[in-house]
Amino acid sequence: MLASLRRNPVNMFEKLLIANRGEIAVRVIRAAREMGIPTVAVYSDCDRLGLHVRMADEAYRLGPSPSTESYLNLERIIEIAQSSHADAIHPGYGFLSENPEFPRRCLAAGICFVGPGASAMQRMGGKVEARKTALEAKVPIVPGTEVPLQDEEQALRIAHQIGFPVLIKAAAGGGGKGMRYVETPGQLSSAFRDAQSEANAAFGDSEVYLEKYLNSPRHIEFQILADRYGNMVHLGERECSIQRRHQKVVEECPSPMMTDELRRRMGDAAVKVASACGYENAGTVEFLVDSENDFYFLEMNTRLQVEHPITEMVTGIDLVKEQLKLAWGEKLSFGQQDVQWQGSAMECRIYAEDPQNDFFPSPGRILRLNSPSGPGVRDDSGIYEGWNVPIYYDPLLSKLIVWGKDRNETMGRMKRALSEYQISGIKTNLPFFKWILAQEAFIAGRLSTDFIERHYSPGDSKKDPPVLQDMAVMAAALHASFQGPSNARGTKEDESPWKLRGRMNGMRNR
Amino acid sequence: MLASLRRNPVNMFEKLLIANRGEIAVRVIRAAREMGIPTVAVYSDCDRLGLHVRMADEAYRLGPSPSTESYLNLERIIEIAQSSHADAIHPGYGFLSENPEFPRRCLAAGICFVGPGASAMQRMGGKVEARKTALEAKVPIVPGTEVPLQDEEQALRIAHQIGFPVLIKAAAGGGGKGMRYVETPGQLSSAFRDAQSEANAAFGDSEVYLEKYLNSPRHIEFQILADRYGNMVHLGERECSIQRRHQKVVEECPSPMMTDELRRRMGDAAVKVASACGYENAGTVEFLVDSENDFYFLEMNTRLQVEHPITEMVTGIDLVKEQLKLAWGEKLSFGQQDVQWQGSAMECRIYAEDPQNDFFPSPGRILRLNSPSGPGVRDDSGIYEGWNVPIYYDPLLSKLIVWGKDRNETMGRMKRALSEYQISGIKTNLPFFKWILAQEAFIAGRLSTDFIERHYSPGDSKKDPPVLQDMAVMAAALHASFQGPSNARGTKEDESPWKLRGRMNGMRNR
Amino acid sequence: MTTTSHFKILINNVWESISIQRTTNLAQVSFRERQWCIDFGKLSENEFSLLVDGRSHDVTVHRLDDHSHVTIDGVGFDISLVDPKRFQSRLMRGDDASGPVSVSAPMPGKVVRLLVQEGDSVQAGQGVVVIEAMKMQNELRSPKSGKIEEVCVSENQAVNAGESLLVVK
Amino acid sequence: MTTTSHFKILINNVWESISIQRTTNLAQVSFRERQWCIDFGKLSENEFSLLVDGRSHDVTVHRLDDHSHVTIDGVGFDISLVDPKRFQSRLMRGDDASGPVSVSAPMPGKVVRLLVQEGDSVQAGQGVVVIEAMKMQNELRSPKSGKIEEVCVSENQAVNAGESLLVVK
Repeated sequence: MLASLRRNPVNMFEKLLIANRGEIAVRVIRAAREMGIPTVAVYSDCDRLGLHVRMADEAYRLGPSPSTESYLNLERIIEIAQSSHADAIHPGYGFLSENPEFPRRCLAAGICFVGPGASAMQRMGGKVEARKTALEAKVPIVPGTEVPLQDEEQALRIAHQIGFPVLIKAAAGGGGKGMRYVETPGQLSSAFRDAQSEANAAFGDSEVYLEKYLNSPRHIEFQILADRYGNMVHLGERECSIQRRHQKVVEECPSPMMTDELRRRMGDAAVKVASACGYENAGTVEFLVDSENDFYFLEMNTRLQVEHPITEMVTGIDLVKEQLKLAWGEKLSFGQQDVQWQGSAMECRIYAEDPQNDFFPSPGRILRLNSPSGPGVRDDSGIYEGWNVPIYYDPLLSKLIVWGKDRNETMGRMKRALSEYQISGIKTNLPFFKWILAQEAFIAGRLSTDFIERHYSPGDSKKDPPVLQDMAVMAAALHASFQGPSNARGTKEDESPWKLRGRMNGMRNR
Repeated sequence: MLASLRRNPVNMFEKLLIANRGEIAVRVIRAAREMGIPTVAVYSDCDRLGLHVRMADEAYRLGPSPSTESYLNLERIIEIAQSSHADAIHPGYGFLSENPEFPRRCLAAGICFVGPGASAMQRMGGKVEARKTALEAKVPIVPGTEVPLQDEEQALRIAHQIGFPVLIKAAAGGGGKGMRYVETPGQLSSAFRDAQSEANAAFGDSEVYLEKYLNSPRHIEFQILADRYGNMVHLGERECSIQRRHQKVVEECPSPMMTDELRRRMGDAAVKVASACGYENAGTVEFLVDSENDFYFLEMNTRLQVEHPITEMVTGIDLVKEQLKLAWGEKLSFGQQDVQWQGSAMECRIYAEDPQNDFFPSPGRILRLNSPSGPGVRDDSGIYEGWNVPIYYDPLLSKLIVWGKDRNETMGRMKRALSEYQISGIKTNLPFFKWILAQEAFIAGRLSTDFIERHYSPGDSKKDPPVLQDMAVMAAALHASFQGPSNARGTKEDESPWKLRGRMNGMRNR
Repeated sequence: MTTTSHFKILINNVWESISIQRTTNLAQVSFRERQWCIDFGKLSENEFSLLVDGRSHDVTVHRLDDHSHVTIDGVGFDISLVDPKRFQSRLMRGDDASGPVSVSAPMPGKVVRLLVQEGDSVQAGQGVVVIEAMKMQNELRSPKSGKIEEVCVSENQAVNAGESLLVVK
Repeated sequence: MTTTSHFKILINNVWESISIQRTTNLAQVSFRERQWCIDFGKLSENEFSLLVDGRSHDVTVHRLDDHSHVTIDGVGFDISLVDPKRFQSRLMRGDDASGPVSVSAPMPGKVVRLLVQEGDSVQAGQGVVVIEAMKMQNELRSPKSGKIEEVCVSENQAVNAGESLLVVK
């Protein structure tokens, strides 16, 4: 098969450009390489030595480091695709991935965009219109506005109608950016302005809308796959209730609350919503589920999700390869009844951030990296030892994904894998995951989107066993005994992160 | 569940000692850690900084580096288990794992041995007696001697009876050690002596026997699991036909030649052989399969196999955890009808050896290590960057295992993973695997134990694309341009492997 | 060859003494009226494998001046460690936090919103300024209770890493 | 800042010239009557990321004296590279393999069997001695055709790394 593939190259793309960076660019390169498709990376100045540049077959410069001048520069990306003879572009997630102009420009340039068409993207990508589409498809939605908010007064009026607390959300949003929780009328004004400004910075679009805030809901989403011939399947749910700053940090499937019957109903609803706009390729329909197990359409993400690997682990389906085959024009090679779920999977998103200091970002050089491996462990990483995590982008370093035959094995394996993961030089949220996995509520599967707010306080991820502290003290002395007097040393590489730490003291509240 | 496990520690071992080193010790530590069992590592002098020592909860010195004074020192191992209060010992593979004295001494010391009982081990571990057992269980065996050989004359006589070519094999053997291929009567004498000497060095037992050499057979083995209550299942086959120096280097499952019907028949035969000796815990029954798909019992390995992970990948069953549960006295938690096989898995054994020079071992310091990861990739490794591969033991560095939904995806993924694997400072057989995966016969699944002898010549794994050579030359110049004059440098770490290389020139035949 | 070293270590605001006598793979440590015997191996300049009473610990140490950051079995510790000579001069210099303290930008970014004005009273831990960096808005807090002595920046201003944003007295 | 260097490189038994003019991230290389422009980044002392005409290559280089071992995209190359000064002295010294060559032990082990005796004629590549190391028996071969001038060891003898086992003339 492989040999014949090579002899008959016309049955797949000749070259794929990945319009993204970090772990997702690496993920797409891996899928393409496994299919024998050469890859083109693009990079900003600070990403010249990024892992995706090192791993791709070709790499071309986009521009300066700020994303507006690089990964958001659509013209430049199309230009590079053309000059490098790439006949397809994968957008990854974030950046331009949900901008309908992207598929439109690709179409005009004769390049295949690996994702939905512009019209479906426009309709589902705009959160407000997506809510309308869901309503029309008779899928319940969270109460709120069906049009973008004009101004603060309108926001306040509607908030009073549907009742506090409410959420203000970016119409173009995703990933928790441009989202604000408003508990009382007095908080609305500043939240409205912050959300607008963050939305503008993240998506170049300051439109926001308003939704009722459900009390301790679960976030449960469904992966769908659709070909251009009207065939569509769902690949089951992912529960993403564990969030900090409205951004997912732990995801798992199956959801501990799911039943076969509810999965069938929610899966049907997801397919209905996606069908309503003629959706094609991979997408995700997000729902909130309340304590009565009633579900509400939240939004649709018209691209690959960060957390797609857990679905891959339980279904055995490589979603990126499916995306490429669907974009090439292949028919879905399986039907809904062929989709089987085996065991349980969980993902932890490893961020460069300080869990003891409000998850504040912590960029800098990675001095030492030990990644976990072994049975059931997958590390989708965008970093390497020596890499300097830049300040310009989302601080996601890698995704640690594990599979187990049931949730109990998965949790034990995740704890084991976390204990093997070592990243030094920058702060990460690794200790935070160890804390989560020790919580009774988490172990029992009692999850909700306010789990962290309800259960976590900054000191929690830092409980030092006293004997370990003694060991640490002795290790420090042992290390010092190998050096000269303490003022005679300090290499350049050592300095940068620690100086930064020093400067951050003003922000600490230990 | 986890929480209740913690509250009720009496339902599993209190502490597990692993009487082994390298990747398999790490593998067992991982399983134990996932189950919440504290671990004890043991080490020889050159393994003080071994990965298994670093990863275990506790670690104790066995003795000097030679295995006879460390990993084969049964008394010392029992002593450490007792003083560290370990209530179970996992033997791994190799070393003492198939020595019936080991379970016997454990029993006497009140420690649980994670493996079969001494009598089953004795009966199946001795290759000659195992053949008798198989015959009694009405399972066909390869023609040959049913008693150990007395001397060369007897060997020659029997070889003439069953016809050349023949194999001389260590009665206590395994892993290709103490095995010699004899094509003509003239070769028999030196092969007989070499096999005896190697058997003695490897197993402390110089007994050898003789088997007819089948022409281009496949090596297909079945994994079995048995509890102490008479329940036994097989977990399907592994094809291990790709061998160099009679040692497996690539394994996969399912076998490309397997049918459901043959799997059922061979699986039944495997269970019959193991039942015949009252086998308990995990074991493997090996067969040779000839071109007519007739199969012959070869031997039984009364321990965990190196290649066990591929079975784990397709069944979802963690074999080490099952071993621990069975040793604890649990009943098998599933029956034969519950065993399902999903997709395809393949393993490459990464050795410190030179594929261009007869697979000659290449110990030394690992200067740079980049391990592959991402979808479907598992790396069971015993090394890390900076580790000095010792000269005293088997040169296995790690096992690269991949899973795919079918053999085609598995091969594409393996090639991708191999392209990511970088080990510098020592020679490895990584280029050799790239060669194997490019062979038409391999891609077509036409495997046999003489595959490498038939298809491989040393230059094959070293085809340099000319443009890459130009790049390499320019890279060398670029690197040199950052240094002073060429005689002014050379760090200590750089030196050792390269000096060694220099000395090896006398052995090269390029 | 045996090397002997003495250090002062700050634990719960008390300076304690630690002395260490070592060869290349064994160390005798006196600390808190206890003797420890450590079997150690150097993995690299900043990494050690320790065996203490049979327990295995993997340790990474990064040191800058008097500050050592130790990661042991994945848990991080910040340790103040000085040699006795520097300890003397440090005691004489006197390190305390009663003077004005500035809140500075941890990385390049933009001031999104000022939450306080000059002259305001603040509590330790109270949010004082919101900056945007790495595509996230982050609230910086006052390191101590006191009065805002100076606000050095205005809203929407771009700031560099380390730049002083405001001063609390 | 621009640095210029010149080297001689041995390719297929011919010494060729290579010159390289570089800044900290761009190099102009003249080699085999071609000009190459390399966009490079240093990952560490011995590792580079290269972009040449858009193609991305990851390279590791370890150098000892005139010998550089280069791994590029996972493929290894042994390259002889000298600067012009050393090249002169090397030419004058004359390096050839017509004299006696010894077969030495690549690592500590035990001589299992001698396959030749003093005075035997051997072909290049012919097995001459079997040693056991890392639990495997390994046959060492003659590096050239000639006569066995000397056998320095006997069967069952333990040998150290680098120890001469026999000499072929």
